[in-house]
Amino acid sequence: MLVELVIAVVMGLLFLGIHRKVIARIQGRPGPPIWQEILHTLKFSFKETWVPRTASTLLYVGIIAVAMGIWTAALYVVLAGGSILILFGIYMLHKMVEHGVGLSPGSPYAKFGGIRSVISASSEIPLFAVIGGIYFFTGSLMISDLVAYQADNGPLLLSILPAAIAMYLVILSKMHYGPFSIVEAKEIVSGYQTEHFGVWRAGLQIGDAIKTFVLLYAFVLIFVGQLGPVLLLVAMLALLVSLSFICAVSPMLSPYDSVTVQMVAICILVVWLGVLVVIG
Amino acid sequence: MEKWKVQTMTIAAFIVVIGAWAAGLVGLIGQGATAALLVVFFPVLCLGMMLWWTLGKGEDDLPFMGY
Amino acid sequence: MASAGVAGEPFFALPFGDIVNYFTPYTAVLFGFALLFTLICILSRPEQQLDVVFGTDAYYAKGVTGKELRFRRFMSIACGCATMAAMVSGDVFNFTLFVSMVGVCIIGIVAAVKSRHVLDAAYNYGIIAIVATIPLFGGAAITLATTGTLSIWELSAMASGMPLIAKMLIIVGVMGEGIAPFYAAKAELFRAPGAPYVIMIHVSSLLMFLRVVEILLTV
Amino acid sequence: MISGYIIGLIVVFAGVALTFSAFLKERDDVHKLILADLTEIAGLAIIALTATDLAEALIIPGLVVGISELLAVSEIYLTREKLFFQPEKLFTIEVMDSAPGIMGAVLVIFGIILSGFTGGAVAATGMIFYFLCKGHKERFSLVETVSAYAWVLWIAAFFTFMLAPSYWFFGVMMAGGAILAKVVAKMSLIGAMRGESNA
Repeated sequence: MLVELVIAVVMGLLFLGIHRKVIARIQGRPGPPIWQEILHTLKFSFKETWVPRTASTLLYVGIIAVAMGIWTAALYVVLAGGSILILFGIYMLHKMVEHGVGLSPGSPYAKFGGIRSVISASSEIPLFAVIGGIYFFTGSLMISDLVAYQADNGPLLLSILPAAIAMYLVILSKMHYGPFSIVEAKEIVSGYQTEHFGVWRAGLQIGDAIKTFVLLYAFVLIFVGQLGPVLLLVAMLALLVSLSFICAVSPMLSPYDSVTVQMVAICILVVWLGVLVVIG
Repeated sequence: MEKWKVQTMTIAAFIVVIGAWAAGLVGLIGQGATAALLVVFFPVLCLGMMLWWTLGKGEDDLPFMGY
Repeated sequence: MASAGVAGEPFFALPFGDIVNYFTPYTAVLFGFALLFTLICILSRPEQQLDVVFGTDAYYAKGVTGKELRFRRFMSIACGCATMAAMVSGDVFNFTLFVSMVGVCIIGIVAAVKSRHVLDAAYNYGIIAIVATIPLFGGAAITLATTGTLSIWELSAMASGMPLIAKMLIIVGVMGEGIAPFYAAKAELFRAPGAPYVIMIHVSSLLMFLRVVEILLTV
Repeated sequence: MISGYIIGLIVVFAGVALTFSAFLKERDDVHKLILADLTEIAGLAIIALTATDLAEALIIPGLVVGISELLAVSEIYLTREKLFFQPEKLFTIEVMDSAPGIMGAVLVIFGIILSGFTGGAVAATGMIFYFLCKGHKERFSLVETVSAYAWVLWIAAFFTFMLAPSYWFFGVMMAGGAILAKVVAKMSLIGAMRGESNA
């Protein structure tokens, strides 16, 4: 468990580095080396650190531990083949991390990031299309059951493509530099993370790393099935590169457009679910 | 928070994390218990390790208010 | 136990007659999260919100002090307790009651803020929250009338389970208490200073939503 | 039976639809609040349609939550509109000077005869009427004390049921009397609290 956790942190940071590298190459820049995010995290953890005078101290510090803790729990759920309902619950609880990080320091920029994270709540709704679709098809939400189901019936990716697309959208809306990442847009400095510097930012980076790893891993497990270590890594990398590609070629949407696009996606998914229920 | 408190907390968290992992490996405690302990103490350990060197270096200050 | 495929095997149950409060891994995670934020509300002092005086370099801090602080802390703790209760409740009607109680507490958390903007948003939210109690109670009552029980365990064991109309009513009610299309007013509530208390607003309604998904998949 | 239930549901939902259409037209905030309360009553009606003993037990918590939501929202309205001052005299009619004592007494006695929740509500109406006419200074601590003791009696009655079931009749009478006193005390406080310095 501990070994997997450390692997998840390192691999997640590496994935984030690859993400930046791919975006840079697509945009014709050299980009940072792929281990840059690991170096970042190390660098941040040696920086001068304090708590802003206006901050709500316990929340300011505690929310970092929450960020790492919930994704550690998510990693365990995926490894143990637990319920994807828990996994998605944790994904939505991550929203609270954004609010807490944004609202605790008292900075107006961070606060804007937090408020934007409230209005982008629509990015979570496709999850329920995923859950609904999977439950409808397989009759179970346990990852272990899903893996067994796919071993018998072939990958779910082909049979319930809309659900896969929905989950893909969900992961996309949490990637850095993506079209939906309005919570960390540059016009509000660094969004909700503006006032978390030094060690606090390093902690957020670790949480982010586990999050990236868990989401990619969960996508592969849920929609492709159990693979060997090498194939698994290849699948996760392919998924990541496709996400990076979308992030590289699409502009960041304005908050209003971002919500609108997600709403349209939700409507399409709801119609699909309705059709499923009617036909089934 | 004073330095010695953070350092004590870090060492305690380190012992718990390693202990939970080892106990989980040899089967003293269940998988769920290992996971629960790790979820609580791994973040403490991470923050504590990073704060080990840097704590108390800076004065607290107002947030960033623009360029 | 029919819900084992949804939220994992329950590992602790506390029966009161036919109504069983239970912890599955899923509800335990949600319960722990609510407990954590309630503790933060109890222990943390609120943040002071900094604001730039428009058009100048000056800035000022909006603090939360004295009576207002005590009231808001109390309301957010009450909100946390109601959330925790809703997380472990094994009874549809109790769940809807706690959901509407969370609605009351959310109004209470921002009621003491002296900002017309925030009060406006809170008023609109309150009206929606009151109206949302009809589908909530209606859903529970229709369940009772058609199946004769409100216990989630018994409903999940039944072949027919909860009627579809009741399910839809309950989900509409929970949405009205503050998620998805009705969150616009809540984004405005977030502009009030006093971080841990304000965050409780969203923690509670998010957890409600996560729980209702589990309930509706189970029954 | 089920068809009657469905007819009832249809009627209630038609009522809800009516209030919603009123909602769409209404612009005034206070009126919106009142309409919201009306819809709340429709919610209670749906519970009442179940028409079992359990439904009766469900209505009371529903009512309590509804009232507290209404109080919270109206409190926000008062803060927002800065309505902190009580009007001098709400309204005066002749009967309020001549008859409060006898009316109050009749209602309270009738309530005691009815006993239980219903009796509590009737008796409380008598109390409210009395307080409304005669003023209500310095009586809260007494009413609160009565309410608290009634609560203790009620709990004691429940313990009687659980520990000594053979004394059930004693328990029933104690619970009925206590709930009567409690409902009377609480309801007579509702209208009277606002604007007092010790409220």
